[in-house]
This record gives sequence, C-alpha cells and structure tokens, in this order.
Amino acid sequence: MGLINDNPENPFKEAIPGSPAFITSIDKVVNWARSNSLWPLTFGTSCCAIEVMMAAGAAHHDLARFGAEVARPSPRQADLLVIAGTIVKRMEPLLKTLYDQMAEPKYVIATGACAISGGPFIYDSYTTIRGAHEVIPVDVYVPGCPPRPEAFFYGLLTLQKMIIEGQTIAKPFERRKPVLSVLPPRIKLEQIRDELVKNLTARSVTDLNQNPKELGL
Amino acid sequence: MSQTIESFKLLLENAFSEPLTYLEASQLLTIKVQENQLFATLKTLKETLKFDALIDHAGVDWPNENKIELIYILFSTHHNQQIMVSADIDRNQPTPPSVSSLWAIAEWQEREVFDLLGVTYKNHPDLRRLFLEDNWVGSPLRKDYKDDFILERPW
Amino acid sequence: MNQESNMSANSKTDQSASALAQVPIENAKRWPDLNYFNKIIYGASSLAKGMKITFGYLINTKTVVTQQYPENRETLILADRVRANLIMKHNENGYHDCTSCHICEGVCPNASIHVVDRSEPTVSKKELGYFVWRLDSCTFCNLCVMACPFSCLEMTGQFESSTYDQSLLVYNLNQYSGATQNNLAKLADDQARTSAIKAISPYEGPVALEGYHLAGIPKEFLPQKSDAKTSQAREGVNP
Amino acid sequence: MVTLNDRISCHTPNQDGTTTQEYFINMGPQHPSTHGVLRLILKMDGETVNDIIPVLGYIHRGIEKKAEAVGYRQQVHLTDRLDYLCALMNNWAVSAAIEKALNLEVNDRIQTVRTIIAELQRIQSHQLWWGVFGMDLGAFTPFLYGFRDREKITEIFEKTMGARLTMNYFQPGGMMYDIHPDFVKDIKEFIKYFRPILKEYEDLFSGNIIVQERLKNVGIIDAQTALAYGATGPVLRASGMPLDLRKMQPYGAYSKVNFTVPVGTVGDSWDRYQVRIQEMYQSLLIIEQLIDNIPDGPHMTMKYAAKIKPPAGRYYTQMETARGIFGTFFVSDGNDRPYRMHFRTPNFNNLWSILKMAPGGRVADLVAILSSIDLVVPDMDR
Amino acid sequence: MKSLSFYIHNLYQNQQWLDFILYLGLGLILTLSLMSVVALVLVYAERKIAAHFQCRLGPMRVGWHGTLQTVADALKLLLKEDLIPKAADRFLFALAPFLTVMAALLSLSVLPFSLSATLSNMNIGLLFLSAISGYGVLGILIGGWASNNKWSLLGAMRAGAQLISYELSMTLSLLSIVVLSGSLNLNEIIASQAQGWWIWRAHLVGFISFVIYIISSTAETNRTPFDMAEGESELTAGFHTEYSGMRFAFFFLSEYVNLFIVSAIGSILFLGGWMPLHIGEWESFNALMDFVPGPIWFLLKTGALIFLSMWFRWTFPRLRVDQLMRFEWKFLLPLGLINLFLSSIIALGGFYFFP
Repeated sequence: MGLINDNPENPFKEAIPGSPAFITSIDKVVNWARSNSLWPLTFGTSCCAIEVMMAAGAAHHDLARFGAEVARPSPRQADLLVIAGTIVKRMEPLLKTLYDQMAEPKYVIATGACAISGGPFIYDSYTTIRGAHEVIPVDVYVPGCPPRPEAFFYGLLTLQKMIIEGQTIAKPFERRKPVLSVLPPRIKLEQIRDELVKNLTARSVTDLNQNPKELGL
Repeated sequence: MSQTIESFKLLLENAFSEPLTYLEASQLLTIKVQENQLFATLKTLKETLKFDALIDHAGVDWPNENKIELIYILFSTHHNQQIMVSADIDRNQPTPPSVSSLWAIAEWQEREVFDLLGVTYKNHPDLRRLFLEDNWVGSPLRKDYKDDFILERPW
Repeated sequence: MNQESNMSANSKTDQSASALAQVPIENAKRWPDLNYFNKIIYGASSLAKGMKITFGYLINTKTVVTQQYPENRETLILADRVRANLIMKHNENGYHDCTSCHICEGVCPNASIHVVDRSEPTVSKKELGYFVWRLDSCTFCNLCVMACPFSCLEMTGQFESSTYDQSLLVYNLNQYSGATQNNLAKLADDQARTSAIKAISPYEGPVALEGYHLAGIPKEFLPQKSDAKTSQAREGVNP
Repeated sequence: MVTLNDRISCHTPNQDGTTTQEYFINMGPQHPSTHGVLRLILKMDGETVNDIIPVLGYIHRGIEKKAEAVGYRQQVHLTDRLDYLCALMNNWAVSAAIEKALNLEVNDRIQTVRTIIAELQRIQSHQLWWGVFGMDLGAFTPFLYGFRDREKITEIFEKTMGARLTMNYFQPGGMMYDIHPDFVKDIKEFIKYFRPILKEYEDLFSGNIIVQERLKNVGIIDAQTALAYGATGPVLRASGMPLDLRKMQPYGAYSKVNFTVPVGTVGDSWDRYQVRIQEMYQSLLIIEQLIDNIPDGPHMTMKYAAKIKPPAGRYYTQMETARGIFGTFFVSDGNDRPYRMHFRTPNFNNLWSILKMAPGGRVADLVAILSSIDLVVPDMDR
Repeated sequence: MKSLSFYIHNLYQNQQWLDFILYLGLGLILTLSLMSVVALVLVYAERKIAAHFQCRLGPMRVGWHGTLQTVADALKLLLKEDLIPKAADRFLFALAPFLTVMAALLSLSVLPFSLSATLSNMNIGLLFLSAISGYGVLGILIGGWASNNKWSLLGAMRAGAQLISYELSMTLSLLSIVVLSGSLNLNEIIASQAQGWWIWRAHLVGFISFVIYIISSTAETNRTPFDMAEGESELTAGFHTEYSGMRFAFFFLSEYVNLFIVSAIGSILFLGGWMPLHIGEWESFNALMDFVPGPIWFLLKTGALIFLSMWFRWTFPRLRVDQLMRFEWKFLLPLGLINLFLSSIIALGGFYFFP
C-alpha cells in the first residue's frame, strides 16, 4: 500500500457514500485550507502525549511541516483534538467538554491502544473508558502503544484525506469517511469489499449532533 | 556505611519497652503491631530511632481473615535502614489512627488507602477520596469489590 | 519572594553521624547574586550569549535534523527490532508453524491474542483455526513473540495502520487454518496438503469486524470458550 | 489542624490587617503547564497564589487492581505506563523485586548493561525535563534542543529494544534481547556529542539573566520539610539532603563506579534545576566508566513460558529513578499472580511539597516550581 | 499624493467630494490589503525562521516550502465557527477584536514607505502613532473582560499594566529623537537623517534610545520575553482564550501588523526609514546608495528589526510579571529620562556628527 496522498487514481474514490457531485470546487478550496491547517489542542493524558504531541513536534520529526505546529492551549482555537492517552471515568465529562468547546470544524484522532480500546486496561480496570469513541466521535484511529511519530503523521495524512474527500460546506455537520481508500496493511481490497461495504456505509456517516453511542459505534 | 541488621535490631529493641514481634514472611525487617499500639510505635520509631521518612503506606485486604493489613515502610536517612511496620485492623470498621501529624506525606498516602480500601483514619485533617469521584461506591482494591463496569478477561 | 533563608545550615545539622554524611556530594553551581549595575552588564552579556547560539543554528543549515516522513518513505530505514505490527511467519510455500498451543494467549497481558482451534482437525490432533490479533489493544510488549516455543510470531516495523474504523484493527494472522508445515510435510502430495487446509482472509474468523465487542459490554458476543474467572473474592492465604 | 473548610475561605487577612477578597481559579486538567491532567485549584489574591488544592485522579487507571489480575512477568509492561519517562528504570525495579523474591542472582553482564541503560535513561529523562522546563518558562527553543538530543538516545534504545518509549525490556531474570552490536559504539558517540551540548544548554539557558531571575529564591523548601512531605530524588537533593539510593543502598553496578551526588544549597527552583543538570554530567561519567568493560554472559536466565511463582511473603524493593525513589511492594500468596501489588511512585510523593513551595509566589512562579519538580501525572495517579 | 489636511481644505473650498471619497476608499483598500499581506508574510517568516532557529524545517508541504501555509491558515480561520460563550458580554466580546485591528489599521495609514508613498503625511505623525498604539490595548482589555473567563481577565490586566508602563519609556525614547530632529512629522524626521542615521549620528544617545525603543516595543507587541498577556504556559491563551475563528484571527493579525508597525517606526526614527545609508559629506558613497530605491531601504530596515524581534522571541524565556514592572520602572524609565536629558544637550549644542 502506498501513501495516501500519492495515490490519486484510487479505484474506490466513488466509494464515499453520496452522490458523485458531492465535492464542489468551492469545497475543494475550503477542504484544502482545512486539511492543511490542523492546529492541535495541547492535550495529552499519558505516554502517547510524549510521542505524539512532543516528539512528533520536535526537530527530528517536525509536525510543522504539515502546518500543524501551532498548538493552541485553548480549545476554542484548535481544530484537532488528539486523544493521546488513557481516558478514565473521571476524565470523561471533561473530554466531552473540551470537545464541545472546540469550534467547528473539529477533528478527533485517537492515538494509541488506550484511546482506541482501553489498551492495557481493557480488562480488570474499574475506571478506564474502553476507547475514546465511547465519549466523543473519533475520526481516525492510530494504533500503537504509543505510535511512533511517523505513525502519527500517517494518521494525520489519513485525516487530511478524509477532510479533502469527505466534507462539504453545504452539510457542515456531516462527515463522510472514505473507508475503503485507507486500508490497514496486508489487507487487499477484494478481500473485504463485499463484507465491508454493507457494514460500513451506514457507519461512515457521523452525525455530530447525535450521541455516538446510539450509532452503535 | 550502615549498621548490620543484627546491631540495628538491638538498637530497635532498646528503644521499646515491650518485646517486638517480627513478621517472618517478609523481605524487609518487619514489626507486627496491634492497632492500639500503632501510633505509639510509629512515634517512637520516628522520634527515638530517627525514621524521618515515611516512604510508603499501603493496605492489603484479607477478606477470609476479615482484616485489613496496613503496611508502613519507613526509611531512616540517619541509619540508612529500612523497616516495615505491619498492623492488622478490623475489616468492617477500619479506624486506625492517622499518622499525618508525624509525617506530612501520610495525609495523602492515607487518603489513597481510604480511597481504594475504605480505611477511615481517625484524626485525619482532610479525609476525602483522592483518585475517584466523591460519589464513588465501594473500595476498588478490596477483594470482594464488585463493579459492573469491570470486564473480566475472556480467556 | 525575597525571603532570606539559612536552611542550608539547618539541613546539615546532625548529619555528621548519619549515613548521609558518607555520600560524596558536590554542590549545585550557583551564579552569584549581583548588584544593580553588574546585573545589567551580566544580563546583557548572557542574553547576547544565548542569541549567539540560536543564530549559529539559524545560519548553519547543516544543523537541521528533520527527517521528512511521507517524502522519505522509500529511504526510511527502521531498526530491525522495531515492534509495530505482529505477523505470523509463513515459509515460502505459505505454511506456518503454529501448533495452536495457546501459550501466547496466556502471556498476553490484555488478551489481545485469541487463538481458536480448528473444530475438525485433519492432520494433527490440534490445529490452528484462527489466530485473532487485536491491533487496537495490543501494547507491543513482545511477550508473545518471546514465549512462542516454535518462534512462529514476529514483530515487524510496519507502522502505517491508521484507519477510520476501529473494527478494521482486528486481524487474522494465519493465512490458512490447518496443521503446521512439519505435519503437512508428512502428507503425500500437494493435493493432499491443499485439501487438508482451508485458506482464510485476514478478516474472517469468529470475531471478524466485531473486535469492538470483544472489549464491549455485551457478554453474548464473547466467544463460547470464555471460562472467565468468577468475580468472587480471591482466597488469599496470609503468609 | 487546618481543614479543607478553612482553606476554602476566601478572606485570609493580609499582613496589615486588611481583608481582600480572594478568588479561586482552576488550573487544569487541560492546561499546558500541568504536563498532563493534573488539576490544581488555586486560591489567588490578584496574581499571588495563596493556597493550592491539588485534585488528582484524572488518569487513575487502577493499575494496582489490574496488576492483581496478571502474572508476574506481565507486571513489567504495566510499569512502562507509570512513569513513562523512566520506563526502563521502572522495569528494572519490578524485575529486581521479582528476582529478589525468587532468590535469583543475575550475572554481571545483566547488571552492567542495566546500569548503563538506566543512566542513559536518566539523561534522556532530564533532557526532556530541560526542554519542557524551558517551554514552561516561555522559551520554546530549549524544548526543541532538548528533544533533538533526546532523539539520539531514543535511537540507541530503539536499536536495542525495538521501542521508543514503552520498552518492556528488562525482564525478571535478565533482558529481553542482548544488546545491539552497535550499542557500545553508539553510546560512545553520544557521549562525545553530548558533553559540548550540555555546555551549550548552560550558555543558552542556565546563564540567562531571565532564567536566573525567575528561579533564584523561588519556591524554597528545606530538606526536613521536603522529606516529611515525601519528596525524594532531585527535589530532595536540591534542598541539601544527599539521599541517593545509588550511593546509600547500591544496586546494579553502582558500587563499582565513582560518582558524586549533586546537592543544592538553598532549596529553591534554581537548585532543583542545577541539580538535574549536574546529574547529567554524573550519568555521563558513570556510563563512561562502565561502557568499556561489559562482562560476557547470557542476557536471560529464565524461560519465558515458565510461570513465576515467588514464595509467599511480602516483598519491597526500591530504586532511584530520575524523579526519586520508585518502590515495588507486593504480597505473594504462592500463586502465579501477586496477591497485592503496590507501587511507591516518586511523583505522587513529590507533588505535595508544592504546598510548601508555591504559596506566596505568583502564577508564573507556580509554573516554574511545578516544572522544577518534574511531574509525570500518570505516575502520580497510577 | 497630497496630504490629508490639504484635501480637507480643498473639500470646503472646491467641493471635491468625489475625489475625497475616492481617496478614502483607495486608502482603505490599500491599507487593508497591505495589512493582510504583511500579516501573511510575517506569520510565514516567523514560522520558518523559528524552525531554523530550532534545527527543523518549518512548513514544507503546502506549496513550495510551505509558502501557502499561512494562506491556508487564514482561509481556515475565516471559515471556522465563531463561538461566543454564553456568559460573555456579547457586544463587547464582538467589539474587542475590531478595536485592536482598527488601531493597527490607523497606524499603518501614516507610515511613509517613501517620500511620495505616504497615505497621510501628518505633521504630528509621531504623536498620532503613539496615541494610537496606546489605544490598541483597549481591545485587549475589553476582550479579556468580556470573555468572562478568569484566565482571560488575568491576561488582560497584565496586558493593561504592561502596555501602559512600557508606553512611557517608549515615548521617552521617541522624544529624544524628536528633540534631535526637531519635528513630529515622520517624513521630516527621515529627512533630518540625510547626513546619517540617528542610531549612530548622536553618539551613544541615539543608540541607547534605540535599545530602549526595541525593548519597549517588544513589550508593546506582547512578544516573548514580554508576552505576559498570552503567556501560554501560565494563562492558557491569555486574553484571547475564549476567542475562536475570525475574531481570534483578528487578534492574531493585529499582533503581526503591530510588529510590523513598531519595527517600521523604529526604522524610521533610528535607521532613517526610506533614506538610503548616507554618511555625512561622502558624496560619491551617498550617490551610490541612492541607486537603491527608498521603499526597498524602508522594507529592508523594517525587516531587520522584525528579525531582531523574532530572534528575541525564539531565544529568551518569559519574564515574571513583577520583574517586568521592576525592569520598566527601575531601569528603563530612569535610563530614558537621563537619555532624554543628554539628547537635549546634544541637540542644543549640535554635538552630533555632521551637524
């Protein structure tokens, strides 16, 4: 699998749910601006924050290349919420508040095992929330414990792809995920096309006004 | 640099009027004390034997013996010696004395034990839950703690 | 905040006989407190010193250490022990060595590995059905790789696994259900071998696409094999 | 005895007898200078911080409960997630505790390599602290320089251990892998590279008049108070008490090497800063003494598949990490899982001395003090 | 282009309304576009320069070497949702960013880019500038107060105290140049430097007031080491904690326009503005320097001062709020007063080079 951005002729481009004229030319400009100016919120709960927020922003990897080094300490000005670390019961309402305080359009990346599924603390822990998607809608999952900075960059590219292909200013609260255009390693399109399309079409439209739990995410 | 264990034991026994009970099944030198002797023993250890640091304080739940074991790990920078004090308290009404007047750090270490094991210390200045919300029910580190939220490992 | 303190003297009291006195110490360096005019001169020179250092980095472009990840993907070489993705080793003919012994399942700290036996083994007594690995909860502790008695697991450096959907992070690692390569070698010909195994896809299996429910609450989604510990008080014997 | 009710009263009389209305302000859990999800409720009078009420638990994951459910070998990977900046030292502390419980002597090679790696990690942790310290004081550049040099150690670690942050490398009975063939060469190169850089750190940041003004005579605490408030590690040593377990209860290969323990003379933020800087020099010295003569021997003395069952009893082992004493207390009932596992974490105990350091200072002082204590919040909450 | 007063005079005399409106409209458009271009370029420059101070590359992926990065940022900020907290004072909350931007806009209109390219050649230009720069803090104060957030209020109060204090020493350093040049008109001040720039021509006095000006202008623009009002690690985001979208963009923009303005004033007063590098009676050297047109000189000098400010920002840590005040009242202000006294003596006696 090549890099997301290096693959313009993706055979599954129309796999984004919706009409072919989903993206207009105004959308292209807007999405270009939005995808290239993802200012993250300075927020990290545990180990992943070191790798994803700090080491990725540091000189050796340099998040600034993506234009994402303007880390905003205030959620009002941030576009990107990187959930870097475990979310526990006590943090749950605060995470929800942080998300609500962010101005639209806002994007969420869950990095690391803890934020995706609870990681080491899925079982036998009395406080750990099993995945940040139980609290707020998550756009991109970056697995790793913690993910390398490069893996986070790949997640960022994945998110950029979603913004470029899946958003329109006509429907600002709707987000469409080009599920099939980013596949995990070792997975071939043919292998999962049939079983995925029917499962994921319904799931890929995230209505942000809706409680994520109701969607069965 | 430091005395041997034997000479230190001698020093220890001289400081107390009553004979000490040692706990054998322990790696550190461990004194076993009754609940009513706990504060006095720790006070002597601090003031006479210069155990100036309360390194750690924890509790162990023993449900089938109906008791909670309190562990105090003390360190003396003067003697470069470490000692563990173990005290068994009643599990249903755990009301040991607070030692926060001896070591300030005990205030928060005891709050942690209160939070996770439900031990209510007497004379504690500010006994609140430390890690969990105030409306939390139960003490998670007790062995019979039940919580629907906890998932058991499936295999 | 200008409280004068002589506690360095305090802290040294009655340490003469203590064990601390024998630790070789060095005092932390302290710049002297300066008067008004010296402070101005010292201050200006210290600021200039700092500016000199940063300017040196600005003009010397060789000091830039940035590696440009998406652009350098072709030349990016990771250390060979990097752990980012678990694979099951298959030899050049596509056979694996897994005997379905469940040791990796046991050492996995958070049950990220689930080994499912084949319900009707054909060659050996026990055969691997599905080797389910949850990338979404794996902590890459490497214990499964170290514990595998047949070293058929391996951690690779493939880190590009971001997805839009959590359920895409649950894989089957084995490419076929069936016996190990040694046991298959005992069979007569390729045709017999092919009939003894069943090819499966990475998403097939008892938990395909529903990895979330492994961690989720509904118990009916859990595999039947679950002999979960009852939540009774653990009987400890006080030593 | 000052209770919470007294502390939340907003009318502390001033020194001249007048009363001004104090107000509360909430710092954290999402605040750039609390380094994670620590929450501090500040009682302020204008810009002056009069009282601090720390609120913990925003990352309390119940590691001690989780530890009771997994075997002894799996404890090691949990300690990676406590103080992730000293992950290897935590690994070592737990592995050593289990080895002691099993009465297992590990060979000299393992001890020497563990010591070298622990000191390397101490440098790495202090580098990160230095960078973040600069950022908290408002200078962004030290953060980048600190991380640039930290990355060099991270690369050495990655070659040998395969992970960058949560290594899970030291195992009960040895190490997961043998050291990488390049290990010795890389470390020597790093030492050669890092000494002049340390000098540069001092020119850029330590000597800076603004840093001096910000740190000197701020947040003073004396040694006995700090010890009573649970502080260990550099925080305590900055107050003048040379409590360093590497010297007082030598473990690993520390008894074979010569080094000194930097201690402060005043106990202010500056001393806490300078003690760490000098500790980096000492760590370089220790590594230099050990790197040339790593003894031969196997890197692992136990089988992975074997279940570890220490004899029943109570065990306590402690070690000096970059932030203070990390202790492992566990009770075994002869089973393959610990009956009770408790970690004495340095950050939880270090935090409380801010109650003595910060009141009376400004918000900016509080930020500097917090940073000079060098807190890692997940280690605090466990 | 003729001066504003001339036009207003004509307005009454000749009824040239159309001309006047055309002039106003053109001026507004020019200033606005200049403002946005300045902000876009400066933000990009700052990010790139900061990156290279820190051994990294900075924006690389949007356009050639990230040149379109700030365009994307601006576009995104304009289209971002605009939140007003429920408890905020809605009117003042909305007003504050405009006040700040207005201050920057007004200052920009009097800057002489060359002898002819001056939008409004006021004869009290310097007084106008210092008056306007004092008014810019109003936006910050109102914004911090209206947000109904304690951190914002703290930041705004800090900004208020800081800006009022540093305004003093800034004005003192400007005054010494006014004394030396004998005019408040910016073009005349520049013309007075035909023999050489004030920074070196008036012995040490010019240099000292340059240093005072640089320090206090860094404080005026709220940049490290004086970024009390924002102080990320202390006050979350300071006075604009609650601002998002376009309103935040206005604060962001005015910060960089202010940086440009104070650097431009610095270059006008101390480095001769559009005046090429002239040294006394060296006719041939002066003639050589005159080949480079005035606006380029002006932008180069301004750019150098902006770079200096960025250099400060990416090298120094932040001062504490009381140290900031002590530095101003105990060091800068006395120094400024002494300097003003000395400059009066020099101006009276004509003791400077090439009188």
